[in-house]
Amino acid sequence: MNEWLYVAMFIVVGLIIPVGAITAGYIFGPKKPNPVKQSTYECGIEPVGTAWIQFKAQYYIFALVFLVFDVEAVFLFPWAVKLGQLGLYAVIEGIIFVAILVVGLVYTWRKGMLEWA
Amino acid sequence: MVPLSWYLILAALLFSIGLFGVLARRNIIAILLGVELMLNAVNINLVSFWRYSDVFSMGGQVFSIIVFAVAAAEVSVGLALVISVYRRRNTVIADEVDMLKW
Amino acid sequence: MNFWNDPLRVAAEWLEGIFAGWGMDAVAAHVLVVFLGVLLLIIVLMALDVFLVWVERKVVARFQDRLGPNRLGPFGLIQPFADIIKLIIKEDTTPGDADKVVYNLAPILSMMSVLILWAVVPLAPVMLGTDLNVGALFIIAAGAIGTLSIIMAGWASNNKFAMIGGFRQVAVMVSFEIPMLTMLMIPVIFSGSMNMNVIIQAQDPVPFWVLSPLGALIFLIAAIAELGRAPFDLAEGESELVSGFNIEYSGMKFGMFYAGELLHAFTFGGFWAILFFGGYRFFGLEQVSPFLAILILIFKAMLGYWVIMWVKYTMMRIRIDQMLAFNWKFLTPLAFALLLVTALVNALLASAPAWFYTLSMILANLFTGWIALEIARSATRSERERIEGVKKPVEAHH
Amino acid sequence: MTAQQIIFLFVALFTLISAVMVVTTRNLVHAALWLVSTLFGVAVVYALLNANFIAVVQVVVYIGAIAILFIFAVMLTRRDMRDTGPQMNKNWWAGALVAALTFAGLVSLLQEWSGFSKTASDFPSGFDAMGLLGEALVSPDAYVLPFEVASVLLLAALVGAVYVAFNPRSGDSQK
Repeated sequence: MNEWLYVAMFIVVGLIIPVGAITAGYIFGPKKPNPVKQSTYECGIEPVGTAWIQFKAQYYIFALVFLVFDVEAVFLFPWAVKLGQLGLYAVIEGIIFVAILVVGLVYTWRKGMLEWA
Repeated sequence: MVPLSWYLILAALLFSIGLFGVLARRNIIAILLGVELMLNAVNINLVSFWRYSDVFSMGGQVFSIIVFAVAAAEVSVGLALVISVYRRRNTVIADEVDMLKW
Repeated sequence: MNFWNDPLRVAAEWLEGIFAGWGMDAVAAHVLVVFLGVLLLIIVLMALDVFLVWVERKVVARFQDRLGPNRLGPFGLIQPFADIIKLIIKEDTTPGDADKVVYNLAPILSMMSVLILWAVVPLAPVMLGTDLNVGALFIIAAGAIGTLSIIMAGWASNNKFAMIGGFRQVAVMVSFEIPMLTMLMIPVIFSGSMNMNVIIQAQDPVPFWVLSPLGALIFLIAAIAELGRAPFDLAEGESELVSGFNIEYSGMKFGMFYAGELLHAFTFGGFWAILFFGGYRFFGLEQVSPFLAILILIFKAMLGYWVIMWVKYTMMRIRIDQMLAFNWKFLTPLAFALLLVTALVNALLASAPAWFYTLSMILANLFTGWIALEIARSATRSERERIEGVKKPVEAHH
Repeated sequence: MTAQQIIFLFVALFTLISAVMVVTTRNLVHAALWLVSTLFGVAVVYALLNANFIAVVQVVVYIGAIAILFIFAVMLTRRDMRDTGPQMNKNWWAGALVAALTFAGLVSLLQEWSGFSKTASDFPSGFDAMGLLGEALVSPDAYVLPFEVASVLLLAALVGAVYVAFNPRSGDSQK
């Protein structure tokens, strides 16, 4: 429990410092808002519409592949910690585990989903 | 020390809120958000049972990691279905997805 | 046990004694002391951060054959303070169409995600910070919050450039997290623990960069991408995206992103040193005094930071499709191959003599890297022949 | 009340309020961000339970990957981010009723169980949760089969999702 106390303190102080800095900027900076200044920056051209529009589907694919391999790494971390004591059969289990997932990567690759088209 | 019952009640509340989200929301993505809450409630139960019974049997922790994998699979396929449906029907409202009716 | 051998404990006991003298509860006194210690560390870090602005500007100037800041104070050392005053008295504009709460939360979370990384950094043998048994994964967890802050900044600004920049940055960060996670497992395999201090102690005769040079290299590449620095700074893209996700931020909020980026780079220099170069260890010098150990760690982190800067100011920016192809088609498979080869050699030679084990590890690394480069070379050659083979008849028609 | 109990109540309140915001907020990006804060609260609950690995993994997987995927999916499925129309079903009250009944049923069921309010014992000295977890995941008489099956599950999810969402023949056919 004690170790998480440090982490909690880091989170608390890590929030206080930027909040304090931004508040200092808010106090000392001038505040003269006007509609032109507050309009969205678009290289000096009048902004057209909102930015909250539909996005490129390719980003989703990479987030998807990332999610799958992220979970895979989570499974491998306890395996890596104990690897020194477990011997060869644990290594073979790990190889099987990774090989199954690499099939997924190869499938995605072959389908042309890793291209930025 | 916090008794086990507190964790179980927290998990039950979280599960019920998630269930409400699944039943009441119209948007499919919002429904999936509710499912995530329910999976988290399950995980709280698994980990607290591990902590409050024999800590040397790691079943609770192992199964909560399996739940992470299940959640990842559920989200990736679920959201892929949503995107696929959106591309065909241009909607993300659950009631309007009735292609399987006939 | 005196102040010079174990300064933190002496100071903590002294302070707790004072607080207890004021009639404070023992637990509350402990919590307060921890809070003060963390506050002190973070204030020192922020002061270092100010100094890093100067270092960065000076180093980039030297790389580009300029002088850099040299007007304010000796060697321009006062310059960063002038920058800070400027940032504080600048007007803080918020776009009218922005999502105000999320917009203001993003720079705070960005800075916090960098600062909490220091919770797991062992500064000296007696200054462990947190002795967390999942320290290696904690780095990735903090990075997850950083990723989130970037997508929040990009989305909440309601600006097309910010949105595209944020999306690109998130794509880079999540993609390169996979090789980074995989390479984090290599020190874990060697030391048998995810605790940062145990990882440092396990590098007693042989630091891990000797055992796994390829692993250290892949970790550095992934760290540079995670930082969003050149050659992976396609989210910034001054010419096409005008600085990316933080385009709408001004004043101190922009300062938080900027300072966070510099401190993040320095921190990853430190993690590179801890995971592969023995952290605070330097031929037993760290046992002399904890202060010397901290100096060694800062020196090593500065070296790592210097390498990151060197790469930044030497390389060109690559395109997003090149970046993603490089990661998913080359670096990720290579990282997995290296992990499995390391695990295999580690298991096969567990009882071999140390020199043989070390030599085999080095050879296995070099061999894996060579095979990967050969495969990449033949693949690019056939790709080039395919493209040029298609091109030639088209040109002949003209 | 001990300090730990106060911390637990605070965290639980934070988690539950965020969870309620997830299911009631109109703006879906906000709902996803509230989900992040719920998940963070759950991570703190794991830390309170001394499950360090699960707590960190919660942040890595849920906040770092699943929440990002949700935000991407929200942005991919809207022509316009402003929400129009009702976000709730016509019979949302029935959902609320079912949820309340579920909660009441769960609590009444749990209350009859003898171990409902037991307290945890301290960890034995030298307890190495990470090592035990690693052993449990790969030793043949423990959980090696779930370990490998999880890999197959993830493979199926990846292949299925890539096929469903981005089959070139079916995509954009009815624009």
